[in-house]
Amino acid sequence: MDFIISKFNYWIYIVLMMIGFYAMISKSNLVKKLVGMNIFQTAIILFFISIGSKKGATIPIIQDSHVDAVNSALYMNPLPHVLMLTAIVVMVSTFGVAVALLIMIYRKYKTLEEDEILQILRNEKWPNTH
Amino acid sequence: MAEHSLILIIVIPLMASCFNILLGLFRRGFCYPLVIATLSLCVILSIFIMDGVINNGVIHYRLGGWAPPWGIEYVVDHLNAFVMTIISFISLFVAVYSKRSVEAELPGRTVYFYTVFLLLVTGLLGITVTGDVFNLYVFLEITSLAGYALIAIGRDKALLASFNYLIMGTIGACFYLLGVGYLYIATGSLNMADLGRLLPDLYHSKVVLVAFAFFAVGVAIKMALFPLHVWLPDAYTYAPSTVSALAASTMTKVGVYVMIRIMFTVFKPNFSAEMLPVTEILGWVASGAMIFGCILAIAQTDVKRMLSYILIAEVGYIVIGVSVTNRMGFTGALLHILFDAFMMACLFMVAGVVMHKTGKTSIHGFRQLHRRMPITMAAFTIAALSVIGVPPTAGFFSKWYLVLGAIYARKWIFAGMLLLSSLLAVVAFFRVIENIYFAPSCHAHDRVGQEGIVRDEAPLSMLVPLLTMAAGILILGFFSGKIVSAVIQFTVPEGF
Amino acid sequence: MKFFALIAVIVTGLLLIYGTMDMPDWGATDSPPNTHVSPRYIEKSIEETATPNVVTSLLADYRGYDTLGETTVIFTAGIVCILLLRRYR
Amino acid sequence: MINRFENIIIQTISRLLIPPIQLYALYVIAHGHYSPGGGFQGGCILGASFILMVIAYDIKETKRMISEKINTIFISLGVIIYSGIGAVCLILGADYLDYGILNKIFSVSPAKARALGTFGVEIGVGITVMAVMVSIFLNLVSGGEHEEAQE
Repeated sequence: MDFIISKFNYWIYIVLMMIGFYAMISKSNLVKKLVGMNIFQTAIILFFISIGSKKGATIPIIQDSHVDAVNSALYMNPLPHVLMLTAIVVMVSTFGVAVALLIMIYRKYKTLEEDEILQILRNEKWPNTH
Repeated sequence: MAEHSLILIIVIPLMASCFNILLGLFRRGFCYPLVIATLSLCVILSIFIMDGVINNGVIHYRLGGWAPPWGIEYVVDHLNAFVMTIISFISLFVAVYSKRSVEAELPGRTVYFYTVFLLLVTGLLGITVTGDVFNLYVFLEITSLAGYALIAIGRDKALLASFNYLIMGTIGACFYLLGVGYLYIATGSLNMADLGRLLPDLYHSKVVLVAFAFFAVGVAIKMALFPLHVWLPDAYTYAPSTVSALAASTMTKVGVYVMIRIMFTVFKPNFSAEMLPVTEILGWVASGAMIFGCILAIAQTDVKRMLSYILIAEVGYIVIGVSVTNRMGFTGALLHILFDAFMMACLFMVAGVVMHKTGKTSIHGFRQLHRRMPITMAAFTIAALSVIGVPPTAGFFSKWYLVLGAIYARKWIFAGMLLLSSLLAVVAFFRVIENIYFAPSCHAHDRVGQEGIVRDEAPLSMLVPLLTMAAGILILGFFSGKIVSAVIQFTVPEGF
Repeated sequence: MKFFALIAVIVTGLLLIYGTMDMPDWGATDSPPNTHVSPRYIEKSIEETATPNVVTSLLADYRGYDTLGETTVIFTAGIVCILLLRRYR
Repeated sequence: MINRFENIIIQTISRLLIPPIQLYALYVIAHGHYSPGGGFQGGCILGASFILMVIAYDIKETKRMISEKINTIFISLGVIIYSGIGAVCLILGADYLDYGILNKIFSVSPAKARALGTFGVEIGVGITVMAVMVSIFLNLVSGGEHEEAQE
């Protein structure tokens, strides 16, 4: 029980991540896949941010800037925050490109269900071969 | 100055892509010369770096002037320099080749195409130079985003293929990022050399084991290793021919490079080889890839699709060389990275030429093409023979090392698989070669056309890179001893 | 297909949970990430970069090259959207 | 695809709101050294103000203010500023992105020069992020159709 409570942040991120992962690989609607991807990536952000937390610490903005020796135990670990700022931008960019692709797909096939698109492709293929 | 060329090789294509788009707003014609000039500069810089590494050993470069565990560090040893040189060479020749095919396949979008093309090269070079695991992720994403877009502008199913690649690629990149996070929580560092120093004490930690598993799966998706290759055939079949040539010859190789880096620099060889049965699993997966890729290649009717499956098999060859963990096998794997880049570029370029001239790439479209384009088809034959492993061509030499490596490791079954897969490749390629040279034109209207067949060779801007690749395949094999003694013998990890 | 997806998800989840067993507790002050590299950023940020916000100094200075990569990623995304979506005659 | 619709309430409120939003965005970029903020966040807010303009008015109106060409220039300008600052450091004789060397230009202490370099970089990031947000949004909303009308 102690194992679950003291490490609850990891459990939460794993559950979230598996929801997203399942949506990504099993849904046939392309938008649902994309939503799954977003949940998946957000779970990773949650994981990284929770690495950086320290009990009794505050956000890493140094308040008394005239003090020479800053006590690092008073401030949270800034490195995961920075990594995640970069990762968020990467994820936003991926999402933008994916949405652009989806719009192109919709423009071409008039549907976003993967099986319907495959059906359309199959129907296109037969007349060509005969 | 030699240190600064490390950063210049990344920043010059990056800034060139920015200027490219500004230039493209006013004069479209300037983009192609700018791309060629930039990539030529990259080639010169990469040769310069290679020279520096061979003469003075490993080059370190501190970005922002911060010492390694705190700032980002560039580390270039023989392995980096080798892969970097391959990438810059291939991308220069593919760029030269691209002129006519881009104009034909993507009218009106050349400016944006070349911008994204340069960004793709930036990302690939960035992956090879960096010595920081998170920085590698950032450049991996630049490469992937550019790759998705370049594949999506292809024909037919390209959009759906690109979307599937995006989903798979994001899973791969996120698994890689999770691996980074797990290593970070275990050690608190992101620098590869620092991780390599800290990790041996933690090899029994469950966190590190899981991190390694996620690294392996993520990178395997990116390099299309056998069970996770599903995105590759569609994506490379329907992509524009320039993109297929560049992506097939460099992107998978960079994936293999990342795998080698993670397995032997971040983790040490004794972890990858002894603590977990990683190399054993990799060997079996890779032999599966070889057999499976070649068998499926036989079943295809589209030449580009067939080449994609051959590419999956080629990734298997390289990985098997890494997995036997001895000097011979590793040498063979690295030689195969070099030769396979040339072979795949050559084969996909030929497919692009045929696409450009006839408008289709089905196997029947190759029928009697040796009358129309004898030089192109000769290049195709040379590359095909090299993939099969016929002696005077380059492919023979790397396969020789690979088989020797498997035999030294007493993995007879892997050696057998290598030979079997070569036999299957013979079948796959012979179908095409038969169509090119020997197949009679079966339809009546073809026979009418046969009298009137005239030489209709590819344009010079396509022919020159094509022939350079073919000449490289013929010549490089004879220099393999020299390449091994100058570069590759220093890349072999300690303990092999 | 859905069944295999479920299996894959469960296997991945179990692997991740297996990994968390050796991880430091939430908010532990003595975990490696909080002791190995990061303290220097907090202690030296003002002295070396004159920036009280450590995240900013880390983002743009200590690891500024990552941010250049990040900017390149978003630049790529912008160009890619134009490349894909713009209609050409 | 978003057609012009006359709604006086929305248009008036957004006309009142957009300048403070843009001012706040600039504040977030500039004050990133002392409080949460920085180039990406500020750029997003700045981009959001233009997106609000598109929603409240229409695309043509917005394109009069920030045309496709200008937007493309802004996209690459940010990256050029960023990598250019790095290149300036290189030319002055330090490593790439080593802003400490900028004290040769600004005559301040190296630490202060680093802060200035950080600020310049944040401006570059902000410009690129703003332009990319607007560009992606315009392209997604209009489906790329506006280009035909322009050329």
